[in-house]
Parts: sequence; C-alpha cells; structure tokens
Amino acid sequence: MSGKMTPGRFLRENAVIIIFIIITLAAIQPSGLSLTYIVQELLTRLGRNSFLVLALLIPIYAGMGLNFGMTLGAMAGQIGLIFAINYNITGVNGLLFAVLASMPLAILMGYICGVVLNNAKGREMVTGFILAFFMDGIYQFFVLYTLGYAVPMKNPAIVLSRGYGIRNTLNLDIVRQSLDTWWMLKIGPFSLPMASYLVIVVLCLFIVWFKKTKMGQDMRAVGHDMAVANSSGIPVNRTRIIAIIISTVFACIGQVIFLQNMGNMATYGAHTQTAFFAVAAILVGGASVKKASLANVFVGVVLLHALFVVTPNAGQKVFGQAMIGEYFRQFIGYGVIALSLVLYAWRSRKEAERQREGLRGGTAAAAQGGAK
Amino acid sequence: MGQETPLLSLQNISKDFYGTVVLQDVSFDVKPGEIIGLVGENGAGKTTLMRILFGMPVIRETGGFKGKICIDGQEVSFTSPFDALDAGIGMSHQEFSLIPGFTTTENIVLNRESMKNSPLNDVFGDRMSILDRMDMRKRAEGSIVKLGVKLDPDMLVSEMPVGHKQFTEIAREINREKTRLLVLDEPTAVLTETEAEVLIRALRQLAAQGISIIFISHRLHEIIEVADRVVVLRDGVIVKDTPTEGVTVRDIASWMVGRHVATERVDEAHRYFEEIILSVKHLWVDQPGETVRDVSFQVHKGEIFGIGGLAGQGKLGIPNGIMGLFPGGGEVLLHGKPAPLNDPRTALQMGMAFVSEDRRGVGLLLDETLEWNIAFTAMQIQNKYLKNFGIFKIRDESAMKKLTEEYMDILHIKCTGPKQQAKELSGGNQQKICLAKAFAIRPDVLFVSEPTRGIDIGAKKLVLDALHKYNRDFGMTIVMVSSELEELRAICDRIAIVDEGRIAGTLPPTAELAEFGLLMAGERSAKSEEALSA
Amino acid sequence: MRSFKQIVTDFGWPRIIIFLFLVLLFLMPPFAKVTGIERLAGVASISIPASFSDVFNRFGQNAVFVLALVPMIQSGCGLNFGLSLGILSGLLGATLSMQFNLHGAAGFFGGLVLASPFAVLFGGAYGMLLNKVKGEEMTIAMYVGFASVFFMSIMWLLLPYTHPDMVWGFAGKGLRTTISVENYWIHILNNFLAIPGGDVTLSPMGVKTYEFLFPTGELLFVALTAFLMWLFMRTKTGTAMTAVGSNPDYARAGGISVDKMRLVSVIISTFLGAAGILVYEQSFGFIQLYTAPLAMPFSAIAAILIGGASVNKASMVNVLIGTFLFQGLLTMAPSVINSTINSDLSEVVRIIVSQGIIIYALTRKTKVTK
Amino acid sequence: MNGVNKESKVGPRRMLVRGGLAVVYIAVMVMAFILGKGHKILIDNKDSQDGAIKAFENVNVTIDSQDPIDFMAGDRDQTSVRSQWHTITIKVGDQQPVVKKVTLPLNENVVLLSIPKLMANVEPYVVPFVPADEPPPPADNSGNSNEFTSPTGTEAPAAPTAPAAAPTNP
Repeated sequence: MSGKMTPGRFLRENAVIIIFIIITLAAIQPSGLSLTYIVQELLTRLGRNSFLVLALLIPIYAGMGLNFGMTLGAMAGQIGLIFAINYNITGVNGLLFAVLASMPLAILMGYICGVVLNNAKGREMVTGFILAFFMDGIYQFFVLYTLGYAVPMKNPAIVLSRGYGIRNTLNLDIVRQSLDTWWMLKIGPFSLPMASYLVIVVLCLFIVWFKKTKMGQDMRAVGHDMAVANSSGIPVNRTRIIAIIISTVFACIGQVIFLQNMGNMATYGAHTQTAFFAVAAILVGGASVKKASLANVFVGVVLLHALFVVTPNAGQKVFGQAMIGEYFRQFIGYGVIALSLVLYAWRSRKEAERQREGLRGGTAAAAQGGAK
Repeated sequence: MGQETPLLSLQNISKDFYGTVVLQDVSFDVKPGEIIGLVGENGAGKTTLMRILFGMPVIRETGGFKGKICIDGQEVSFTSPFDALDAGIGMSHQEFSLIPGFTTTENIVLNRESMKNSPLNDVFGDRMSILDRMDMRKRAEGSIVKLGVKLDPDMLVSEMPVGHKQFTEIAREINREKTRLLVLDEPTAVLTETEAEVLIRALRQLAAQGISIIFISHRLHEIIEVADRVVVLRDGVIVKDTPTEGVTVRDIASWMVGRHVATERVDEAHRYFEEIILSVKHLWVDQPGETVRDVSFQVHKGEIFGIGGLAGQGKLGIPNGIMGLFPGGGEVLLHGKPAPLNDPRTALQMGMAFVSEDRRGVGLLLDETLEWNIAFTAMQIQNKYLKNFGIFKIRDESAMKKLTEEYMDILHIKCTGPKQQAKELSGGNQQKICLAKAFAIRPDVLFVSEPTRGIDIGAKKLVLDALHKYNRDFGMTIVMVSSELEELRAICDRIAIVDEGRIAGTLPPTAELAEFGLLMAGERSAKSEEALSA
Repeated sequence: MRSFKQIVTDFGWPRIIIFLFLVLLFLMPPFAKVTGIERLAGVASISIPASFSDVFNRFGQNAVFVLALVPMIQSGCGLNFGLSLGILSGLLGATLSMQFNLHGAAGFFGGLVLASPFAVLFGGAYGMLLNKVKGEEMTIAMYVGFASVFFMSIMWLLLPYTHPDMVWGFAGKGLRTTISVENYWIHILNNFLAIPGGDVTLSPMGVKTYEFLFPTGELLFVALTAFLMWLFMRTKTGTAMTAVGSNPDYARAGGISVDKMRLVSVIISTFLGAAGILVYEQSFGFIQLYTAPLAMPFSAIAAILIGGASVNKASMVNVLIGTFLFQGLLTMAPSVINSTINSDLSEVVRIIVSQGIIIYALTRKTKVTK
Repeated sequence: MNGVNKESKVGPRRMLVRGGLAVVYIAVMVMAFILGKGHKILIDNKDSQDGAIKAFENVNVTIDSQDPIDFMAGDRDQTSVRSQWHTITIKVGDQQPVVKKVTLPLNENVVLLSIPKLMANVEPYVVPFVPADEPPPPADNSGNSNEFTSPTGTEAPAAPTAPAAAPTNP
C-alpha cells in the first residue's frame, strides 16, 4: 500500500476530485453566480447533507459496500415527519418527536435490510438498490392507502381529498429550518447553522469512538475477511445486520435534518434520491467501496454540491437550456458511481494478479521462489 | 515419564463416509510437552482425524465417528471447533486464517481483544467496550516472546513475509491462556529453510514450556528433527507409532508409502518407445496451491507417463499449465512443434486433451445434459456434431445422442439416458463423462489428472481399464497425474515425482517403494537419476 | 424423475404465489362484472375483449425487450440492468429515421438499420467494460445504464436535429419529450394482418376503432425474433455461449474465449434492446426520450424472472410466459383491483411484484451447482 | 473463547439501565409532543349561543408575549401558539388588564376561545373547533404515473433540490 507519491500516481488516485474541481471552476464564470452566494449555498448544504452521507460509513467499514438500502431509513424518517405534522408538533420539538417516533421503524427496516443483504453476499449493492425500490412500494401502500384509513389522521390539510392517503407535497412550515435557525452564527455575509453542525460533529465523534469499540473492530474484521472473522468466533451475520441497522437509523435522522432545511417534502419522491446523492458525494470525496473516511464525506459534499450549485445556471447561460444543467448533474452523479465501481472492481482484480506475480516467472524467478 | 496421564488420548477412532472407510481403529496418546510427528500420504486420513478432534460440523453431518477422545483422562465430545479451543486445543491451518489488513497484534488477539468498559455497555452490551490497545499489544508481545521469534507487533499482515504470517498464526494459538495442545498442519510448507529452522526451534521452546504439539509435515527430516514420536497413517490405519530416536527418513518414507490395496500391474512386460511426442522444458505454472516452478520432461509416443507427488507440490499444475488453464511459461513441443501456452484452444487443436482433476468445477457442465458434456469440445474445436446450413451451423442433436450412447456403452456409464443432467450422476460416472469428452476429440496426447479421486473402487478399476485400453488399442499417449502411487505403478511406464514445483526424479514403476517415498519427501536421491538413465 | 416437491423448490414459492395471483387476476373480470361492484363504485365496467386485446398488444410491445435479456443471462453476465443502452441506440435509430423523413415500413426498418451501428458500438464498449468487472456486472450495469440515459438526455437537447415534427417548435432545436410517430410508422407491425373483432366505434374523423384487435404482425415479429434467438442458441456460437454461462472454467478448458462470448452476448442483447424499443414505439405511437428509458430494464427483468428464469438460466419459455403474465398483470390489475376494492392500488401492486421478484432472484443461492 | 461474544447474561443493573432508558425515551417523546404541540386558537368575542353572555364592546387581548389584538363585538381572530399552557391578558375598555391562565386540550389542533366566557368564568370557554362546512381540499393526484416513467412510479428521479428533471419547456 505504501510507496512514493509520484505526481502521476497522485493524479491517478485523485482523478475524480481533480475533474470535479476543474469542471466547477470552469462553470463558475458562466453561471454568473457570486462567490458569496456559492459559499453560502455550500455552508447550508453541508449542514443539510453531511449527516446522510455519514450514514454510509459504517456499512463500508463492515465490508458491505455502499448502503443503497439507506433509503429505507429515509422513508422511516419521513413517516416520523408525517406524524409530527399530523399532530402539529412545531419547531425542534417536532423534529425530536419525528426522530424518536420513527426510530423503532428505522431499526426494523435496518434489520430487514440486513437480513436480505446477508442472503445476497457479494451483491449487496444491487440488492440494496432494488430493496429500496421494493420498500418504496410498501411505503406507498402505507402512506397512500392506510394513513387516514387504518390510521386516523387529525390534520385534514395533509390528507388527500378522498379522505385517506397523504398529499403529494407536505408543507413542513411548522418545523422548517428550526434546527438551522436554533443557533445561527453570522460571520460577515455568511450565516452558519451551528446547531446542525453540532449534530454532525456529535455524529462524527460517535463514529470515531465507535471504531475504537469491540464492535467497531469486529466490523473491520468482518469487512476484511468474513471467513476468518467467522472462524475466530465473530458472529458475522449479526455484525453485518447491526452495521446496516446503525446506518439505517442514521439515514432516518439524516433525512429529518435534510427535510427540515428544505421546508417541504415530496411525500412520494423525497427518499428516492437520498441514497443516490449520498453515495455520489462520498465517492466524489475519494472513498471506495471498501474504504472511506470522515474527510471523504466532507470533501465529497463540498465538491458534489459546488458542482450542483453552478451547473444549472451555467447550462442555462451557455446552451440556453436550464435542463442541461439538471441532466448534467444526474449524469455526473450516476457517472461517478459507475466509474468508482468500475475502478474498484478493476483495481481489485489487478491487485489479485499482482499478488500472484511473485509466484510466476521463468527459471530465474523460479530459482528465487524455490528458496521459499 | 512413568504412568503420567496423557494430555490427549485418541482411542479406537473409526470413521467412514457413506461406507468408505477412511479411519480405522486409530489410537494414540499425546503426553504434556510432547511433540508428535504425524505423517501420511494424501488421503491417509490425517485431515479427517484432525476434523474429528476439532468437532467439525462436517463429521456430525456425515454420521459421526466411532471411538473416544479423552483429554486429561476425561472423555470429551466437541460439537464445534470453539469447544476444542475452549478445551485448550489450538490449530494452525495450512491456509492462513489471518486478516491481511490487520496488524500482528490485532490478528494475535482477534476476537479476544482486551477491553475497557464504556458507558454504552449497559445499553447495548459488551461489544460496545473500548479496545485497550496498550494491553492488546502487551499480550501479543508476550506470545511472540513465548514463541521466541522476531515479529513486529504493529506490522500489517499483508506486508509481512510469508514466514511471519505463519509465526503470527502460531502466536495467536498460544495466546489463548488455556492452549496446551497445538496442531500444526504443514507449517513449514511455505517457509524458507532458515524460517523453518526458526520455527522448529520455537516449537522446541514451546514444548519445553509444557505445550504439546501435533506436527503434520511431509518434510520427513523435519519430523525427525523436531518430533519425540512419529505416528504414520496409511489408508486410515496407524502403521507405525514409534519414538523418533534412531529412525531414518528412509524408514518413515517406506512406512508412509507402503503397499495399498493391491492394484496389480496388468502386464509386467517392459515396453520400449522410440519417438518423442511431447517435450516440456523449464515449464512454470501459476496455479494457486499447485505452483510449478521449473519442470522439464519428455514423453514418448504410445507411452503412459505418470506424474506423482504429494498434494500442493505442483504436480497438478503441469497439465493445467500445458493446456493453458493457468498462466505459465516455458517451452512445450508437441511433435517437435512449439505448442503455445495460455491458449487452450490451440492446445486442443494441436491434439492434446485434458481430463481435469476439478471434475465438477472444470470438467463438467453440471446443469447441462450428458450429450452437451461429451460433445462440446469436439463440436467447438473440430466442428463435429454440427449441421451446416450455409452461413450458420446448428447443433446436430441426433449425432450428439449417438455419440453419447456409444460412450455410455463403451465406458459403462450408468445413467437414465443421454438427456440426463450431469449433476445427477455419481462421481465415478461423472469421471467417465469427462473421459468420454476427452476421447471424443481423439487426442494424440491425453492428460488425465487425478482420474480416480473421490470415486469408488469399482469405478476406479473401470476408469483405469479404459485408459489402459485406449493406450493399448489406439496408441493414445497418456500423461497421468495422480496422488495414488499404486495406480501410477499399476499402469504407467515411467513415473516422475514432483516436489516443490520441480521434478524430484523419474522412476520405473518397478522401483522400490521407499525410493518413491524419499522423492516425495523432498529427499533427492542420486539413485533416481540413475534409474532414469538406465 | 424429479418429484413435485423438487420442482416447487426449484421454481420457488414466491414465484408460485405471484403466478397464482396473476392467474387469479385473469379469472377475476367475469366475477367482478357479475357482482356489479364496479357499477357501485362508479368505475367503467371491464370489457373482456378489450382487455385481451390490450394484453396481446402489450405482450408484443414488450416481448422483444424481455428476449433481449436472454443472451446475457445465458452467457453468465447476469440480468442486463444496462438494457437502457440498447434502448438508447434504438431511440437514436428512430429519431434518425424520422429526421431522414422515412415513412411506413421503410421508416421502421430504416430505424432498425440506423440503430444497428449504435447498438454494436454501445454494446461493444459496454461488453468490454463488463468483461473488466466480472462478478460485479449487475451493479455496474445499472449505473452505466442510468448515467448513459442522462448523458443522452443532454444529447437530445444538443444534437442538431432539425425535423420540425421532432424539435421544440419555438426554439427550433432540441428534441421534444414525446414525439408522435402517427404520420410515420405507427402500428406498422400491429396492423399487418391484424384481426379485428368486437364492437366497432366510429370516431368523428371516420376512423374505425375495434374493441378487439389482434396485433398479428407484432406477434409475428416477436415470434420471428424468438425463433431466431432459439436458433442462435443452437448454433456453435450459441452453444459456446451457454457453456460460458453455465461454467466458464469448462468453456475455457474447451478452448472457448470466455470474454469474446460474453462480448457477443452483450452486443446481441443491446441490439435486441434497440429493436425492442422500435417495436414498442410503433405500437405505443410515440417516441419517448429523456428519462423515459430509465425504468424499462426493470420491467423487462421482472417479466423474465416471473417467467421462471434465474440470474444465470433463461429460456424462450421463460420469456414468453413471463412477458405474458407480467403484462397481463399491468393490464388487468388496474381494472380488476379498482373495480373490486375501489382503489387504485394497482401501481403499488406493480412495484411490489416486480421489485419483489427481482430481490427474490438476487437473494437466491444462484451459483451454478458445484 | 472468553465469553465476550456470547450474549452475556443481562444482569439486574443492565435491566435497570435499559428499562430506565426506555422510560426516558418515551418521556422525551411525550415531552416533545406536549411542548412542541402547536395549537391554533380562534379567539372569539361573540355572544354566547344562548345569549346569556354578551360580547364586549371593545377588548384587547394579549396571549403570552404576542402582539395584542383588538376586538370589537362579534369579531373573531386567530393566532398560533405552542404547548398547552398560556397566559392571557385581557383588557376590556379602559379597565385594568385581567390576567387569566388557560390550559388548552392537548389533542386538539384548532380550538375556539371565547373571551366573554373566559371573563365570566363560564365553562367551557375553550372548545374544540368544528368547522361547519369544511371545503374539500383541492384534488390531488397520488403521485402515480405511467409505469415507464420510473422504477418507482413517481416522477423521473430528480435532484431533491430541484423539481422533476423532465424537461417541460426549454
């Protein structure tokens, strides 16, 4: 793993980051956005998105790849919010209520996801992805047909006219930015949502601490080699399920934080992109399927969102088509995910080949190897 | 030592897998601080014996075993390897059970880490404890000192030389406080000479501290060097249990090889061959677990050439490399023309065929019919069994059926018909299908690898007879690779023994058994060279 | 002989349940009508001939997509989540055909011809990529598919198409989201030898609409494609391909280039994806661009899995049964469910059934027997 | 093995901590519910239905520390408050302000507070608000669309920060 950091190698290993910086810098000028605006947007988005991205870390440590099943946690969080709105619980209390009410559901979802992924070892990512679609069906059934029907809803403003089911868009005015504005620090032209940052810092500290626990160590062991971990007596399946549960619960909290900042919620659409953006961010930040750090999260959020802030305007100005920017960022997001997965798969194959290289060679190498 | 209670006592252990006896009445004792050298050919029953000792689930699933295992005179019955560990038996496997991304320390104390309580313990249980890395390191260092080797406790396993990995693995076993008996399965196989010496010293040191060791190795001189007693297993029976004092390598070799079930040579007459059909020079093959380092040999037209040796020494890599299934290098000449390596298609087209030892993995399309299995290679390589419709060629199902029925008849394949799926056949019949596939392309040189592995005696005979018949009747040159010396001696004209990726020597089938044993044990003997030139 | 239990285990309970559920859906309409609930609920009554006409039509519309999955499953590349690449090449073919003002059969087959080079190009690149990432094909295919859909979305806006029927009227550039093929090659296959039946309604424009229309041409086209695929699977190359999927080590030992076979299978799959979208469009009447191709692979995959295929084995029978059942579900579920329980649950049912069957297939121990 | 990974027996201490935590969890949730619950108060200055209590000519009402509201007879106004307990300062005409403590019913989102009744201490001065004839909310489709728009049945995947990505009218 060690070795000299040559310029070539530096470029190769940070290709994605460098491409992002170049595209973003190139797009700032045509976008016509002021630097102040861009920085403020980034500060806001850091508070809004980081928590969701952090939720991806623990399954990566446990060797389960990128947890596309985090969408399940997001759904749980949304259900919590629906109830908070239904009972008209305002402000930070509303958020707290939403989180606490949805946590048991998130744990259940995480458990289900963990069990399913344990049955699909080796293809966790595609399975997690499809599982999110599947659970979306269940979520739609629950929110669209049982809320207001089997579960009484008090607040007519959120229920569809037919008497049951939740409306397409939910107004979150009563909790809107309540966490962000709790402690807003003004520095020059910028306002920093310190309370949101604080929550994120607490989560980071938890993750750092968690890595030092026995559980964290077990997860690393499972992530490196399931067979060895199993033969040393670590309960592999259970550990993997716990990793996914933790991730799902974080995703649930993260989604509540995300939505309070947005101020409204597309009831049937808000969660569909959660995992996509989180995964794209962490990959842009330099993480891989097997390796990720806190730094990857924040670098990724900043880079990805810097690009997202500037491209729609730039697309509008350069091509006269606002949609180009929209498509471009979707393309970039999926493209980055595809590229990272390809690079990872390709590298691990190369690595395996390299490992065996010592055993090859003509007679000269054989003579050397013979000493073994 | 007097009438000391043995630490471990195996009494009358017998085990069969569905009627095939693999262990019969095996009994021996291990005294505290004693080193036992356990030797035996592949398939002699060493692995099964160790599995029984460790309570591996596979033993119970296949009907358990007969006999008793006593520790300190008390009968024990382990239901999982963890019970054995709890009872103080540690094992280091041939394949390392280490986590590459972890340091020495982390591996040594894996899942036995030192911990400090954390506030969340009461909520989520003990796994929320914080690791005490200082103490873990201290304990690891303790084990390393006890073993008496030099290991960096903070080095990643992935960056270690292979010898250090082996030490780490043993250090982990002795790190358990209770460990009193260590089972080491081929611990020196991957070590250099010097590393092996260090290990042997370390083992002596451990024994002096009262830890008993069962040392499994095919390097017989090491056994003599380190063991107090040598136990020789052959065909599931203990043929010798004796103190190593005064025993020579040659003795052990002859006990180990012995004479199995008599597979008599069909024709004792010596045959002579002139023309060289296959010539291999400085072949190396990178087959995991069967690395070939530098092999040269020549095969005459019409000959049956045997390649023997112990598992993992590289004998299987030779045909796999020549047929291009694993990356390799060197020079192979067929009929004097160079045959490219790493190119199975050309190898097949030039007239070589291969029956793989990995019957289910490489030899068969388990989910397809027998017709497909037999006709596939001939179809793809020689365009047989195809109907031509101008631009495209369609499978000729009726020709394939005829072919299959023909071989069902010749090889006595028991099946419901040509349309049966290959996975539904028994091992012996599957092997016959593999042979039929190779025969169907009518090769000049046929490589067969472990043709009788895992099949019953009746089928074994049929398979060997078939090879014999094709050799005698059609003049097919056969290179046969097998772990079973007896079957090589039964039908081969010459036998090469492979050790550590090289040919240790070539012997006529009539050579003395001990000669073969010595070659297998890596004790090169000048005599074999003479035999070759004779 | 295999026992009944064996067959059930092989087929899998979830699949059997879905199967029975679908059969039930087919049997429901008469009862729904008899009980008259739909009248109570104020939902239009179900016309059985119209429903069947619909089922046949949608079967033909989608069967080629489902067929496109077969080669890659057979060659061991798994489910082609990247079928969008084929669809995109088909869309390129369709739009180019319209740009060149091709009408009727020339338009349809012209589109197919124009799509071919793209299919080969995209499929080739995609196949080479998949060969580099063996074992991770499905995950990567999915994201490559998504990314390319969005890439092409940008292209639809930027490519210099000029035909007035396709571009946004006022801007004069950039393709529309949906483009009608009404005046080009709508129903070119459907109407070939079509068999009408049932009540006839006459539109004010004087166009006759039949309650039941058997889309003979479309089904013939599907049958022809399926037959060609069947035939291909019996050729030397097809046999080699199946062997690669069944056991790549066996195939390699038999002198087959595994990578080459996989590449061929990906190209065929991509080409059939292109053909599939053309068939779909001529029946549907519109070319749908931009994000429309995103979800198409999922429907096709769900269909073939319902038909009994697994991640590494698929047959023509799986394709035909699966498409029929799944499209049957999509057609019948809304009307039957709406009329019986007065709710538009069918969408949710569709999601749960289709994604559920994919999860089921992914979580099964799918390794070839060893 | 040294018992670490075997599920250790849950001792009494652990039972206590876990049980306590569960109680705290629920308590925090209930607290968040009660403290965060928002109520809409419709403030009435109307005659009671039986006419027994008359509306004030002019009254000035201050709820907690919100801005005071002026009412003429027959007026109704509304304000939003958080939590159940409120201090209401009522100033009738030029008289000295009267301070009243009001507890709102927990489970009602909208309540009707009658100032005259409150001043006269006639129960119930706070009643749940029952809309006489609720206008049906505007029709809203459930977010379903054609099966091919997206795998999830909702609009094509879109950035959460932006509306659906389907081009409308470039």
